[in-house]
Amino acid sequence: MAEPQEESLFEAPPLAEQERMAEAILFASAEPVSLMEFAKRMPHGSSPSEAVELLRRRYEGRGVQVVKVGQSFAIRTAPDLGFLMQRETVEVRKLSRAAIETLAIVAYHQPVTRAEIEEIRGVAVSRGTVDQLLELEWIRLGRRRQTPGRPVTFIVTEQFLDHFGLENARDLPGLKELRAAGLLENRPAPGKEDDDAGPVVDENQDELFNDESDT
Amino acid sequence: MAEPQEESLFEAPPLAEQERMAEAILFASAEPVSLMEFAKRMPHGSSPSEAVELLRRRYEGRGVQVVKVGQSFAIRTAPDLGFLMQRETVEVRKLSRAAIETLAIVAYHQPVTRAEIEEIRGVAVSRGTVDQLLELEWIRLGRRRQTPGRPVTFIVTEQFLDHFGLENARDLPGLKELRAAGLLENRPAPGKEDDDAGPVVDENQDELFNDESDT
Amino acid sequence: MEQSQLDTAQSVADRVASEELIVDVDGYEGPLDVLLTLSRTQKVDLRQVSILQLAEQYLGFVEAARELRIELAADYLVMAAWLAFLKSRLLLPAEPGEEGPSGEELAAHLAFQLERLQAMRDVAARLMARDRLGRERFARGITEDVTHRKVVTYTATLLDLMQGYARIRTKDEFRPYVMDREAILTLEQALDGLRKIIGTQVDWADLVSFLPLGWATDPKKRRSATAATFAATLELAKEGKLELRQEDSFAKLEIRKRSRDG
Repeated sequence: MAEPQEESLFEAPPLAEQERMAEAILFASAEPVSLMEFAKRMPHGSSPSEAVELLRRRYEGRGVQVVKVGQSFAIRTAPDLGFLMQRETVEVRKLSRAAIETLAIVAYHQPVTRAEIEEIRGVAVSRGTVDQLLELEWIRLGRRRQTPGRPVTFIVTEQFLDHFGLENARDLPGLKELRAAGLLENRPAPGKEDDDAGPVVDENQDELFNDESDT
Repeated sequence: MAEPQEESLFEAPPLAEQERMAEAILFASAEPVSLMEFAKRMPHGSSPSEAVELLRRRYEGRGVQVVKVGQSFAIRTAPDLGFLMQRETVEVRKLSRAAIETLAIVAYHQPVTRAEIEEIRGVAVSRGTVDQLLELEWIRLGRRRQTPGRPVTFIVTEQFLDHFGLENARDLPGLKELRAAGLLENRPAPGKEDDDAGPVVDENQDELFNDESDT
Repeated sequence: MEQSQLDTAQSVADRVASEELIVDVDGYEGPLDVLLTLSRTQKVDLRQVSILQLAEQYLGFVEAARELRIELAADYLVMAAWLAFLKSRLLLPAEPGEEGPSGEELAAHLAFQLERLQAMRDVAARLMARDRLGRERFARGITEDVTHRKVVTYTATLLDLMQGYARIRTKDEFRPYVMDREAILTLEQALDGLRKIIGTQVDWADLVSFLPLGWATDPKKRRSATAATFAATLELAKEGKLELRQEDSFAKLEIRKRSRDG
């Protein structure tokens, strides 16, 4: 857009001075500045468009740049330096119990449908839990199960194996090994608190475990 | 203060690039940025003081300037262009005469106790006056005076320096002349020498002003 | 004479000044401020100010305030008393052996205080006249905050995973689920199956031949089915529905329907 060059009785300041002015205005303004706004604020007879163009070129390759925002101009951080404006604090959080259990079920039973996960856990699996695991890229969608409704299945990913230092999901220890490692807590099921509190050694479980380890 | 140059396994970016980074950081902030803050945000092994110095020189004579404020740096518009910025002028609450005098006394006599301010002005300092200056963040509490009662002292802040365009407290206008004329001495009234008038020249004060100038 | 006219003019000016003082007394910042203002009427450098004259001016000011029934704050009166004392010290020669500082010392200190206050006012004015932020100098209008982007990464260890799984499976011993029963024949199932066919079995036959259809080939299923069927035969034997025999240890188990006459 051509700058309206009004005839003026007053001498406009030299262009270099106009550039300084444009620089100060751009710097201090709380909003992008339009050429009209520059014209209003700079001395009569100034040529804001020329001044801003000089400024724009001066800032080329610098840490900040003069950029056009709609019909206005603003000084902005050079795109490649955006990282300086962010201080990343990485917070490492433990995965929730629900997520861990869901992940474990996928790992041990893959490919597994949501319904199956719920059946195994005995509680509904929230969408958030599955989404979180998907986002972490620890599980992904497997093939659809060829049963009525063709439900999606979940399987663990390479990233999962990486994170847990496994070569493949089969390397996951079976129940017997878990118990040998003391990982099978004796936790009475709800409503059975009165039952014997001894370590859980259950024939069925042994069988179960063997089944698992054989597969 | 020498920039702590940590040995690093990482190659620091070239100085020109560091200058760009310092530029982006300075432009992004309305508040002065300390060298420590630069160091925290710039890549490991960078030399913020060198980068800022390069930048300061680059902006000499431009519409905005790199200024030193205490231990920090800031970009401010050149004072001669203030007239362009009428719009941005923030309505500053008018300071009372008492507040202005109290501020000057804190600046030139720091660290100074309330009793000393009252002695200089010959009148009680109202709580509101001190509160107003504290609220403006132009003064803050310094170390307690090691005299009976351990009174609190007041000193000026970096915001004060920034507001009045001072690099450090040593640059206060007329400071040298006042000192030469003995007008900054804490001269006890005759017959009151026995009182806890404190040392004639406060060690702390020298320290305070010199600290600024050494850096 | 010119000089006397000047003096008169001066005294008129002084009076006017002191009356202004009185009218404005609220606008003054304490007795030192009044003294400083009064000292200006002497039109000399503060270092040469006549403290005696100043004391008299101040006492006149207090007197005038009293006549006008203006209430002065206590510190104004304290200053008046002190100045009256100073005046007497300055006018009367010090008596030998007199204690305390001399009138000159006291006067010098007051002059110092006035000069110091004036100096503070001067530098305050210079300070306020500087190019100030938000008035002549401006900070960045569009700032970019350093965003503290909190990146939350979740972590879990293999141990967490295994404990989680163990937790579920420990729970499961009380709540069997179908999936894991795929390869398991329950005692009830074996009993049901056996009851249906044993009635027709009159000759000895190998136990293994009684395994349900589809349970004999898969080793996992076979093992479970064998165990369940064996348990079922014991149960039926107890009920007197069948009999079983084994020729030798580890020989095959044979069963048949128990004969009515048996």
